[in-house]
Amino acid sequence: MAYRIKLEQFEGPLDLLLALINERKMDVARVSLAAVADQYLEYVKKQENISLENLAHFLSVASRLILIKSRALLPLLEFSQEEEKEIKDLEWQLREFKRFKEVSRRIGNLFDSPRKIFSREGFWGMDGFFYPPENINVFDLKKTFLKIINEIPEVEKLEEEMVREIVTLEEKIDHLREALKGRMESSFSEIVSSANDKIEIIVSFLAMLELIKQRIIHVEQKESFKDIKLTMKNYPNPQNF
Amino acid sequence: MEKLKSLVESVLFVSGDPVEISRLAKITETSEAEIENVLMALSAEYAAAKRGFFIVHKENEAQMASAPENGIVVEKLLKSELRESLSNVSLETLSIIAYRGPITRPEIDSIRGVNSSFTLRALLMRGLVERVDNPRDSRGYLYKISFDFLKKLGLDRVEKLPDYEELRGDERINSIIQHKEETI
Amino acid sequence: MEKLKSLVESVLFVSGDPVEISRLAKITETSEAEIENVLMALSAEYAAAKRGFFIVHKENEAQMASAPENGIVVEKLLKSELRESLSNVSLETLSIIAYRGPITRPEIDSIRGVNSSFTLRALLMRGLVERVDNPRDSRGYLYKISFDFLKKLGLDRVEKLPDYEELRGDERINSIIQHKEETI
Repeated sequence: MAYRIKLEQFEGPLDLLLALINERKMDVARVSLAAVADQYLEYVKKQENISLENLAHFLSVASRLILIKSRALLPLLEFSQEEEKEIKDLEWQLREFKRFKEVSRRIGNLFDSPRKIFSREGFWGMDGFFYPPENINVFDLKKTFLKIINEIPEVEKLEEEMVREIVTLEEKIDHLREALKGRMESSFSEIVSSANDKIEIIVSFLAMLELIKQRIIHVEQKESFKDIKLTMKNYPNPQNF
Repeated sequence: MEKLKSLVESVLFVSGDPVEISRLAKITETSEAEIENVLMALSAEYAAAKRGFFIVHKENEAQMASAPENGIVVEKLLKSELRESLSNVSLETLSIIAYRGPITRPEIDSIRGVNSSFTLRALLMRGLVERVDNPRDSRGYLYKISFDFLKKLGLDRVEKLPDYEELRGDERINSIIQHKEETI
Repeated sequence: MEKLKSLVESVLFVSGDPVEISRLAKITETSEAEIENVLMALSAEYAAAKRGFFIVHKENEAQMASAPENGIVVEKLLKSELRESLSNVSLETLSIIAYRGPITRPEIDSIRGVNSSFTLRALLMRGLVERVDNPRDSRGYLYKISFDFLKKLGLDRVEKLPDYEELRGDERINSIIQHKEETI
């Protein structure tokens, strides 16, 4: 089952999340989000052809899932108000997305049905007459055309952005693991001080949470609860970025 | 009223395209309220007598069209080419615009969780969606569904969409959009 | 009979052009005699109820038109459509046709990023642009600035528009036209 999910192409983070939850036949709720968090991260890590822009969307959902997951692992971990709100927003967003995804199937059925309405060609068979607009000269035409031309690059820029080099979570984790070797004391803000943009910060943050998570799981088996909590406290509060 | 009904029928027939209620009122020299009454009366008559006409009504415009139940036969006349269907992504975007429009692109993106620029552009070029200037943001647009969209669905009003009332409103929509704006 | 009346109404309404009786019979799967009966019945109904429609029945063809007694209002509609001041959307389309004409509608659509059917029709009706057959596509047209409008602008040739060569050859426009339409 999980294997099938990995092969599919999802149009966005909510689509993926919904598919994972539906596959387990769960409702959209916090407990289901916690249940599918790992699978979601797994997917995002392995996905190599997510555009940079969409990667940001995938990652912002991932960061919230990690929060939910951490809380499931560490019940004493407290959410800040901001985090609590972000998680609530995600739950709500997912429910909205689900509603529209469901209704869009019915819209699609209507669209494909033969119950179509047709109109006539406007003013069919009628002769118009020459009625030129007043106050329009050749320079208005030039100005308007120039404006249209100047608006075109935006579309192209957007395309370029879509094909910009893609940063994967995997890549970033390796990078961070190297950077962290021997300097576990370094703060998150130091690590991201060289980040180029918001996306990179999010990726670094996620990568670090992944590392933390792996350590938690490891430590949990050997040490007492109190120690874990102390470990967590040494890490930056996500609110700071 | 009977005379006015006849005039409205003629005007909508000749125009073929959607006509603004205000324009109908002006050229028939009556009030917009009266035009609305006439349109309702005509729609009801056409439905009751199972006529071949149908009035599509959206915002402040009305368009005369053929009855949806005659769609298959009219299609034979037009010999319309292969029936194009829409991808899931397009259908989702269209649904959001249909129920929540007029709506901005960031609002659409926030419900879908991804960027909708390309889908929107394709829908605009196909004439299923139209855009108008956003009075609250001079650089942005508001998107809404077109008459063609309603006609392809066989509906005379956007309110006839499945579960319209239920999906139309969500008090939380405002809060999340506000939240997005603050964080961007 | 009622169903057939409805079908014939729909077909004649959408067609605009006269439709042959034999064609009506074929697409509604009935006899020509039956179609003749329906046309007579519809004509009588429209007259008795003073509807806004009218059926022109000539030899072996039938066409739907607006009721002759509503002619004045129809005329007013035409004038009010044509005398509207040019919207930004129309001006944009007009400038594209001026600098890039002769140009197809899909090309205009991709430059503007929206569907231009309505705008083009209005410009055609007003005599600001004209369309010619597209030698490369038998079903399509090419649009160009009308000679009358050029004259009104004080030009004898479109090439005399300011910076014509430079703007016409702009790479950005070329790139967007060549850009394949996204499948949706």
